[in-house]
Amino acid sequence: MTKLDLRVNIAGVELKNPVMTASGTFGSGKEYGEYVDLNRLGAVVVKGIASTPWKGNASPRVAETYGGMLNSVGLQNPGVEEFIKTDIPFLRGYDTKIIVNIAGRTVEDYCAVVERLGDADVDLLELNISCPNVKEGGVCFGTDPRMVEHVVKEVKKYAKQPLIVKLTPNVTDIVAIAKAAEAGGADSLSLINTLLGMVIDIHKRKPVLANVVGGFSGPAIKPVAVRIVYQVAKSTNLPIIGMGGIMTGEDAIEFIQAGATGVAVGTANFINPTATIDVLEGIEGYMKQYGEENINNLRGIV
Amino acid sequence: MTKLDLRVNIAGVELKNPVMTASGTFGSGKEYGEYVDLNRLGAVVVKGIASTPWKGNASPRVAETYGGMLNSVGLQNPGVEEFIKTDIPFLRGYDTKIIVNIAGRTVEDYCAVVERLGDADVDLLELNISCPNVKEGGVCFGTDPRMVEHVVKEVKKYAKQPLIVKLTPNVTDIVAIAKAAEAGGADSLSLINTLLGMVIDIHKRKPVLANVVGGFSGPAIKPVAVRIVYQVAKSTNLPIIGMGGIMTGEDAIEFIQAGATGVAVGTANFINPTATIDVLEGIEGYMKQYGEENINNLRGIV
Amino acid sequence: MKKKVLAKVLLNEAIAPNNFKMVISAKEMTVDATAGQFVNLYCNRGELLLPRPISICEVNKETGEMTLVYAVVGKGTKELSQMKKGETLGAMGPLGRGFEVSYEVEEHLIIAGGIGVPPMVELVKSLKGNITVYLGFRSNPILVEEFEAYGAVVHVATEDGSVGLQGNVMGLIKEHQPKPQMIYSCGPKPMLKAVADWSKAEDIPTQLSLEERMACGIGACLVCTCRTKKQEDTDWENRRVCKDGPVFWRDEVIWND
Amino acid sequence: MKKKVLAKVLLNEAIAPNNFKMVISAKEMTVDATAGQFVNLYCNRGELLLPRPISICEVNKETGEMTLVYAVVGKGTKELSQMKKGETLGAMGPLGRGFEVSYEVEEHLIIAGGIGVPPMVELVKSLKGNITVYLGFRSNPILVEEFEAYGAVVHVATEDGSVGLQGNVMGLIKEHQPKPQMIYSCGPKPMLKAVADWSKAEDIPTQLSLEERMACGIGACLVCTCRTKKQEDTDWENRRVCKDGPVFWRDEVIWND
Ligand SMILES: Cc1cc2nc3c(=O)[nH]c(=O)nc-3n(C[C@H](O)[C@H](O)[C@H](O)COP(=O)(O)OP(=O)(O)OC[C@H]3O[C@@H](n4cnc5c(N)ncnc54)[C@H](O)[C@@H]3O)c2cc1C
Ligand SMILES: Cc1cc2nc3c(=O)[nH]c(=O)nc-3n(C[C@H](O)[C@H](O)[C@H](O)COP(=O)(O)OP(=O)(O)OC[C@H]3O[C@@H](n4cnc5c(N)ncnc54)[C@H](O)[C@@H]3O)c2cc1C
Ligand SMILES: Cc1cc2nc3c(=O)[nH]c(=O)nc-3n(C[C@H](O)[C@H](O)[C@H](O)COP(=O)(O)O)c2cc1C
Ligand SMILES: Cc1cc2nc3c(=O)[nH]c(=O)nc-3n(C[C@H](O)[C@H](O)[C@H](O)COP(=O)(O)O)c2cc1C
Ligand code: FES
Ligand code: FES
Repeated sequence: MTKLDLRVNIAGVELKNPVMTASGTFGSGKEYGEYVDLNRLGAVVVKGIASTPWKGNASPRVAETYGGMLNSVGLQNPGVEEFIKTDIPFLRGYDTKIIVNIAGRTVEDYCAVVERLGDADVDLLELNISCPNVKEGGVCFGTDPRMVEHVVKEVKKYAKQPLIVKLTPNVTDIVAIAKAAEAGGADSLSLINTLLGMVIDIHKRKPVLANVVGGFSGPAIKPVAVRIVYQVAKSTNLPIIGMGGIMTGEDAIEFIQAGATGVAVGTANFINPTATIDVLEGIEGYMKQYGEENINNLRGIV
Repeated sequence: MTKLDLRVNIAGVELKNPVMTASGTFGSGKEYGEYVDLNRLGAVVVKGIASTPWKGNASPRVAETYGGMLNSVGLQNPGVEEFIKTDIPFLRGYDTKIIVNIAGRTVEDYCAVVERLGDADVDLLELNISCPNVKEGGVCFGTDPRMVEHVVKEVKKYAKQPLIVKLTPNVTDIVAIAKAAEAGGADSLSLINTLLGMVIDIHKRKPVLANVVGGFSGPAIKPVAVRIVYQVAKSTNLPIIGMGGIMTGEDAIEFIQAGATGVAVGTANFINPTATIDVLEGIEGYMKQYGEENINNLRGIV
Repeated sequence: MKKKVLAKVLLNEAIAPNNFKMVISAKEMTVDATAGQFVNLYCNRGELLLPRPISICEVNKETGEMTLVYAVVGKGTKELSQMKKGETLGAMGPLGRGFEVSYEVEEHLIIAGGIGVPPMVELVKSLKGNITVYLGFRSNPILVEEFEAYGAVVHVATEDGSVGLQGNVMGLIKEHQPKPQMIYSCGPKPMLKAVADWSKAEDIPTQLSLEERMACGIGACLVCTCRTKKQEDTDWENRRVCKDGPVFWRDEVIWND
Repeated sequence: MKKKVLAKVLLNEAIAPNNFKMVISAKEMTVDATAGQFVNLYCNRGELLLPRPISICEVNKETGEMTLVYAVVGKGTKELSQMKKGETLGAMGPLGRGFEVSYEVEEHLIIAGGIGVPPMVELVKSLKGNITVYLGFRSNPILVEEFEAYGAVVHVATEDGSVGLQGNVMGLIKEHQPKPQMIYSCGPKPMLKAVADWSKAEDIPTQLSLEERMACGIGACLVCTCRTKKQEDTDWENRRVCKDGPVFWRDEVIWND
């Protein structure tokens, strides 16, 4: 059998394979770099970066759930300057693409980060619009099509790299949101960010998370994520990075068959530090089993 | 220690304890009646009943997921006449409350069932507004506050029994929907119906469900359900029946502490046919452990 | 009250590649068990919630033992295959409507394929008269000796021709031209359909055991339905494979794909 | 490359009500291990995903064995307590920053409470000089003989007065009026806070081992942070208990509840 071709193209950027890290679960790669060869990853998606350092929420910031977890990190990050100084040089030491996840509390915040990254050596930008919009009473940017189109359009004005927009699943009509992002000029979509959940410690009679509610991730949420990738793939033309509960190569294949071009591994890293590589090898195993030579032939075949 | 008091009041109807069955998971009680003493349940919530018999969707109608399941039964039911003839007499043989879950494709459908049940010997009605509204292009009744207020208001005109409205979690702003139901005249809310999910069989390269997407239930979804019960309890005055992934008494206590008056056990029945009784005994165990004599004192204390 | 029980594993061993025989001890489950019924087996893993329906292969009401034969096809059956003697697993049954057994019938024909073969062992034990069994497999036959031990005449077909006739059960029918009074069949859908078409043409009463994905297993959730019709009806209805079946009369079944 | 390994359980037994000692064999994990570091243990249940951080109680680099002592407080530790000799479990480590050990210090005081006691055993083994250990328990003391065997002078307090002083470690401090050069402490937050207040008043350098809920355990996910400050700073920052700790200097820690 000839060599497997796992290359995928996200908005003009070619990745050696579809496997990436999900933002916020992999730091900027340094820590997991002690457990996996970062050269083997299609891309490293770094934690959310804001224009200035953010301290994030109080602890506890994590709660375990049945087959999943909640987090309320609150986008703690060292700010874009520190990121440019420390993390880009580190990652450029590896043969992998760099995708910068961007956090903001206002449209201006987002634009500031994107502008600052204009001459930085990174490959793609991922706009996390699950953040609360402080100017609109804290309602999440990603829940209103008009707000989505507006923020994407503004950010695009400053973006020198292709722009991935990462959507929240906590909406009535994900297709309307995806189309709004497309209309705003998004080059690609990341699906999905975390669901909104809560866990109560019935013995202490209070929420486990200091922040009360948190973002729900892990294998428990996979059916929601697959459904959203499928719906959006059928109704927009943008390349999709699929995520939400990917633990194995088979899970990744499920997202690809649903319509995803790339796949990101998040919570699974915490359970298995080599999850990214195991997912990659699982994808290869599936392709060999069915004699598929090109990963792109599996995309959206459902 | 004095006797535990587990009685709860849902919209004027007193239940001997808060434990009910989740609609659609317990038939009309006949089958599980061979495994559990129905006299011990606070109420039996029967499967969704429509004005005429519905055949439901094609099979396969079930898919297993990590810590949960999808179903696409599509509200198969024998219609309200058959229900009145067969199921009410059966259930009235037991000392438990009867709650009738109501399905419809139009506002008129719902009203017809409710009107027909006017002189039937049932205790409460549960309006399932997760059904697609055929007159509005199939968009789910429960996803738009105006539609919710309208359908509840219309149905209330015919309702002789108190009306519980059961909400879908697949919305951007559950509080707005809950308030709309309250404004329409709902006497109580059931939270939550299933999430929307999908599973692909990567070997057959097609969705597992004949219907492609299905309703996602089971312990995997509990953090979403608890979050919704908590949010709605903080923002409306209606008694809430909480459900979504309840497997044990501790899970039920979590919903009660989040603000639920009653709790319903669904998917857990499939894994453990005595789940309802085990949940009841688990609640009693918790109360004994902490010397709580009245279940109502635990409600909403988070 | 009926209940889910903890059954003890007495034996669990491979009888062919990927095929396992498990013997469990669970007196309550054997009392009313009849051929064609099934049991629910529960996996000991938190992420695999739903029960796995497995047909009763043999039941011994005196010892309270039940034999189950299963193929490893996914996570749940893999988990089952790793259980060891002495361990316990959750189980519930017997469930469903089994084969109808009439002592007036003297010539029986059993036609089974693949993992539809196991329930036919208990069926052979409960029938009186002359029993012929046609078995189809992809490759490695299972349970042939059991059928013979209980007095049936067995013919085997394998797709790769490694044992018996090369081909499938329809080939056996062609070869032997049987004229039974009653047919019992279990196996993959295309096989059932072919058997049904042939037996209808021959006008022989036929019982078919169907398979569908399940949740409750006891008739409460309606996820396991198949399309059926009453003998004379024009309209059809969705009936529960777990409760109204798994065994249906041929003329009840509507083949919709 | 570092990695998660499959560790073999050599021993797993109750040493007090609800308290278990587990000895695992996992050579790779012992090589660099130091006192105050921890390991991640993974439960063999699909619904319990996150690792359980457990302190290293003792490590034997020659045999590749590691001793862990844990209390059963929830589902994960319950699962761990049911593991049997010979079984394997996923484990990763050593993780985090342990206690700083200086050979210039001659008078050491270790103050630990409850399930904060285990990591102090390995600490005693790695210190030189005179070591005094104050241990507080609700009721049943654990590991006292181990401390004594490694040459420490041990004083015990129990809340119910069943063993040693009735009260807590602060009572032991009051009674003995210690004047050490270095303090090491691990245990419940109120205890740590009390120790910190006292040692600050006495101006004795103090290392505290903190606890926080974790996910990755290696510093990548930022869920395990605690508020800290740099010696002279007015502002504070959230630092990772799993990577920057679990051991911090007293003056780094900000007590925010
Ligand atoms: C009435 C009945 C009797 C059966 N008797 C036998 C038997 O005696 N021996 C045997 O090997 N198999 C039998 N089967 C099929 C057996 O139930 C499935 O092979 C098994 O459930 C697969 O589980 P899994 O976890 O390995 O597969 P997975 O694909 O991982 O299972 C995922 C889900 O799909 C369900 N599922 C998958 N395949 C089937 C199937 N073919 N039929 C029903 N549900 C399925 C599972 O129960 C589970 O809920 C029977 C099925 C039915 C309905
Ligand atoms: C650095 C460190 C070292 C530790 N060393 C020990 C030790 O040597 N012996 C010992 O008995 N315990 C120790 N603990 C506490 C131990 O990690 C928890 O008791 C254990 O994780 C509880 O798991 P569970 O599943 O039984 O409880 P559950 O409450 O069911 O766990 C649910 C989730 O919360 C987390 N969690 C619950 N309690 C704690 C806690 N106190 N600290 C951190 N996470 C928690 C669990 O890891 C899990 O993710 C240590 C904790 C840390 C952070
Ligand atoms: C601890 C943690 C932190 C996260 N931080 C971010 C973030 O900074 N930006 C972002 O867009 N998504 C963030 N996410 C969401 C993930 O990138 C991913 O979308 C989600 O977890 C679903 O994938 P998973 O189930 O594989 O984890 C975070 C998730 C976790 C668990
Ligand atoms: C097989 C199945 C059928 C259902 N049918 C109905 C129904 O007819 N009407 C309704 O309101 N909810 C229906 N539901 C939703 C449940 O009542 C419940 O809201 C949901 O399953 C969440 O609870 P659980 O996680 O405990 O199952 C059904 C759920 C399942 C699993
Ligand atoms: S599986 Fe529930 S009705 Fe058949
Ligand atoms: S647990 Fe992930 S950073 Fe500490």
